Amino acid sequence: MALPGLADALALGLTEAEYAMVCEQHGRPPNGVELAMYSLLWSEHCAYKHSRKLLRTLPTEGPAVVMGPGENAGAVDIGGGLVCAFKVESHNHPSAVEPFQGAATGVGGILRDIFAVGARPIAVLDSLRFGEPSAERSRYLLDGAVAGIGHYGNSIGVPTVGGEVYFEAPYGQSCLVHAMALGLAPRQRLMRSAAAGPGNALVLFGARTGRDGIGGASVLASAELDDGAHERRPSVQVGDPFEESKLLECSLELLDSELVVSLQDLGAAGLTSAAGEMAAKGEVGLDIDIDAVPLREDGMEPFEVMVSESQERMLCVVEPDQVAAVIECCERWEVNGTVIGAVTDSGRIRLTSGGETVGDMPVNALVDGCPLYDLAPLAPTEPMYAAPDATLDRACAPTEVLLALLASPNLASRRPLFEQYDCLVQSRTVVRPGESDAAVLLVNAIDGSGTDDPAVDRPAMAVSIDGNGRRVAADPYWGSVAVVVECAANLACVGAEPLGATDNLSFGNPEKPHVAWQLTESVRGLGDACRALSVPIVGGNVSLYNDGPAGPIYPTPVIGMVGHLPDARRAGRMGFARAGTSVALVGPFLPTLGACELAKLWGEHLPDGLPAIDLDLVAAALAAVRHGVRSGALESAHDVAEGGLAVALAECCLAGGIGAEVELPTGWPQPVAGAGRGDTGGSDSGDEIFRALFGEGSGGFVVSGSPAALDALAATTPVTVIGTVGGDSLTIAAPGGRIHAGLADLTTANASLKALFP
Amino acid sequence: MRARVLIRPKAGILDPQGQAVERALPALGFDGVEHVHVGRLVELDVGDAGQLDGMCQRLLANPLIEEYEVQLLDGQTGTPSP
Amino acid sequence: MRARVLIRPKAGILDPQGQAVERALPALGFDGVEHVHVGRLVELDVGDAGQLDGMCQRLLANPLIEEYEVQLLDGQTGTPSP
Amino acid sequence: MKFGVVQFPGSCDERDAVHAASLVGEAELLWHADPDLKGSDAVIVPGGFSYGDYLRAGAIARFAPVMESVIAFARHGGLVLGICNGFQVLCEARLLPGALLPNAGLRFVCRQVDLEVANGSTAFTRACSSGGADSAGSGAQAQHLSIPAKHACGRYYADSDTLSAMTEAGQVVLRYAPHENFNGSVADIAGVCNEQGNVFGMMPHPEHAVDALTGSIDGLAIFQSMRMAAEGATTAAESARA
Ligand SMILES: Nc1ncnc2c1ncn2[C@@H]1O[C@H](COP(=O)(O)OP(=O)(O)O)[C@@H](O)[C@H]1O
Ligand SMILES: [Mg+2]
Repeated sequence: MALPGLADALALGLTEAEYAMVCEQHGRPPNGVELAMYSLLWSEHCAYKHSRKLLRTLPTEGPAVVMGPGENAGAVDIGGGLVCAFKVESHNHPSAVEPFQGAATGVGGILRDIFAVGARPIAVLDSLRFGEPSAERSRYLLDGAVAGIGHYGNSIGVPTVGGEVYFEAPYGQSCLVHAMALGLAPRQRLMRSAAAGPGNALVLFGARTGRDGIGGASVLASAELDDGAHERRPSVQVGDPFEESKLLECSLELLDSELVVSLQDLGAAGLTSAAGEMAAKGEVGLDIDIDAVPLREDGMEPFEVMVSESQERMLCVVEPDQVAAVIECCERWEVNGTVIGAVTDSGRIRLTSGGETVGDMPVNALVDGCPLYDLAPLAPTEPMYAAPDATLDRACAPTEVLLALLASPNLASRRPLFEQYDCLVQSRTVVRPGESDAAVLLVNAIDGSGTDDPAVDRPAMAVSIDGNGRRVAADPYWGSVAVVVECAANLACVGAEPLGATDNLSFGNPEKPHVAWQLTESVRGLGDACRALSVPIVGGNVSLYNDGPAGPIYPTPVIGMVGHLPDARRAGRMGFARAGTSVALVGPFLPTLGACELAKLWGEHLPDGLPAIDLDLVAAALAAVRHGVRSGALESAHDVAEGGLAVALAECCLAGGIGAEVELPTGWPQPVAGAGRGDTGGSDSGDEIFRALFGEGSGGFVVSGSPAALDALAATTPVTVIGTVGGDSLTIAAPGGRIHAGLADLTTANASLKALFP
Repeated sequence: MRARVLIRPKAGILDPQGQAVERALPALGFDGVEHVHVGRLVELDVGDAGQLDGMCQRLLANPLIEEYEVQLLDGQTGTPSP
Repeated sequence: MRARVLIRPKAGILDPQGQAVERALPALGFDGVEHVHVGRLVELDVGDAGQLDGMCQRLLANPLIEEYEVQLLDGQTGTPSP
Repeated sequence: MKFGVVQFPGSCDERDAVHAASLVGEAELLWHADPDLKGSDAVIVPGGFSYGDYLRAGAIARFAPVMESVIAFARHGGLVLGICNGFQVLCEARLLPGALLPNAGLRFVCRQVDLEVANGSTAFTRACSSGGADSAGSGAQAQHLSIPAKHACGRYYADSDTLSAMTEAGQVVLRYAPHENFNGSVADIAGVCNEQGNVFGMMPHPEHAVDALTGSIDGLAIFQSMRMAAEGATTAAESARA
């Protein structure tokens, strides 16, 4: 093959300047294999060239943090000698092409990140964004993605315990599929990925390598092989959860037996990225014999082997006298294990094939040579997004509005989706999907800590994943703050104290000034909120260039937060529990109509900004609710989120299977200061009743309990007793309007998504 | 007219089912088996055979990862669906 | 020798996959489709074609719920299952 | 009393089964490639996706070396419980009549289901009425168990002759309560035993229902029943020997 040049580099996604830098750092123009590898490691996906500087501003330290960003997954200490590792990642582009396999391999990928650090995965969560379900394509993507997540998670025996789904027109052409996973490990099993020890062997184990995901690099194929071979370079990767389940057990057994020096999964950019990262982190070199890599297909070229994204593979570094034991462990699990190279002190990655050197690159240039770019943010002066189509008449009365909201795609019950996920395997799920705002998972004796004794405290983990692109689109800074607040609120509702968070940033093209502005403001908001609530970010992922023909997606930061509960027997539920208990609205909740779900149904434009959030007041409310739940004083707790107070009350009724009678006090809610900010089209006084019932904002909770318990909360956060649990209908009397609906009607309205899964 | 559609994983696409079967057969005493692929079989009565390709493209197969082959079974008709 | 095994649900056993396809087709504008059945297709290279029936009986099909048909892909046609 | 829990590549619920069984006796994993049952008094073939459920659920697992021993153990009257994938494996191995087909709705479904104990005198259900489960109703009525089910391939099928023979012989052990049969199983069947009554398969997961904190404890009765049966059998054998 002729030496590739600038044209090839451009075809592979490098810029002219980047290609020049590659040539300079490499010392000569790279050959085909080398160029393929540079182009991958210098891509946005691997090099984070448009986001790394921003990510550095996020808080990453905290008392519980054991491993921060930079490893395959972050980890926090949960006591008892155990750590919890977790991470969220997106698989947006593959899912838009083939939703089932895209989502399935997304789950497979995030699980590998968890067991690569030595943790046994205990839960998966998913966060999905599609266009409106009225479009056939959205339904197809939704159906495929949900089935794919279920297929992978169910088959591998990790429960899928939570998630979120939103439908918004800007995701119509670029859907988002995020998967989060968490796992537990005894602290001493925690593993890093830095290669070490020149002379040690490099062992590749797991599935054979095929031509998966080579698509983009196929410009490098040698001409004579290219006839017909193009067809054989599928861009769709097929997940094999069975292979991964063996890989998982094999990896953990290798770690338990202390047979490996370091471990790394193969994800995007396959062997190139895995080897590059391991070498760079360990400041060593690697010699790789490409011919040793077990192949699924004949006639693969060296560059194909190096860039293949075949799933279900891992790479580890092993001391020479342990190699036999490692291979034996692989055989026991019916997993291929092959020595493909060795660690060197050369600081270079050297590739051989057919007895010849086919690539030789300085690790520094390959992994860290890519320039990092500054963004050029510019706030837009015109609305970036079209107003949604109106689906609800403004003349509808409050009861009708409530039913319409409960039936709207963003608020309808997710049961038809999550019933396709095994949420129970591993027997640790205390709070199942639909029962509360966060999932609660027991830490059991089998994990090396905890207890199975029902009579004593049962420590548990709580986890939630959240994002609200529409609100972030309205105000990238405060919308992102609100995402962190909501996630923390969800943990508070089950009584958990946050230990750390992971974030995924899905945005449009960062080279566009308005997208750069969204990204910059959003990361600033995430950072400020995490600092204010003392939640360090220990890992995450960035997905840029999510643009459709109609423009960028809504800016979508997604936060996954993990917390700890000393005793799962006290885990909070959102459903009203007992007739006669009092209902209260708790926290510094000040609703507005801007960017709320009702405004969407009315077809309103997004407002230009959302009201500020007082994070100190929010933190006090979170602590009060958390304490109320943990102490057993509160019988239910639920945060006020999409759909506002009325929807939150309805959800408490539905989850508890019992009604409530509520009366909102006159004078509530207070007028919004600085009118216009965050409100829809000025303050039409006719809108006040809708603002009270359906307006949205951060920091509000609906709780139930005894009057004394509610009183006790009032010492640290605002508490307004608004009603009583009981009956089989929900009544909300408010100055200027009234809602009355039977539980059966609420249930029917809320079940509207069933129709999407015939 | 009775038609049969054979749907199989495209060449180069991972076929975990085929792999699993291939690995299982020797243990049952069946040796020398290779290149096992598992796919789907759809049999149906169509009024207009010209529609079959469209059906495969849009519903029966996933052209991104599967290839299909249509066979017309002259003279035969299907057994009724229960 | 290349062989193909067609495996289909036995007559009389509910075939929800076939029904789902039958229901979905009209919505895509394909009319007049009936008696749809969805089964499995296994294709493999065997050294000894005499082993195929045993493979089907023991592994590839479950004779309780499925019937199978073996086709040798050398111009020979298949043998229906018992 | 010792339970052996089979572990195939791709099993998922084997640790849960070990934990559940260990609440009523000893429990140990049995590796698929090793035919040694390690002196188990009862064998559990657990849930999950053995060999990925590729081809047909349970089709490949039934040929694992350990299964030859399990089959022999069953033929000699040993107690064998198959849960979900284990039920599928036992049907494929012909230790149980019938087969499990894809759910009528074609989707994987995970939900808590209400089961009726149709035969409460088997070796697997005799504790259901004796207060092991807190849902025990009045003596005359069918006992109910609240247990989670989660599968994509749980539609029980047997031809009508087999079915009437089974019903006659009391082999239909568990049924989905009215409106609970989400997978389309014939005659609402959720669990069946063989003619001899020593092999039992059920689609719902009793091993996930042994801790009030994670949902219910109704599944415990299945394991308690097995213990009672195993100990009864030992006692009978001992007295016969004496
Ligand atoms: N948005 C983010 N916030 C915090 N950390 C991030 C973010 N994006 C990426 N990271 C960190 O950067 C490192 C590289 O990420 P990535 O390339 O996605 O890893 P992997 O290939 O293992 O999935 C990881 O440690 C990841 O946690
Ligand atoms: Mg990784």
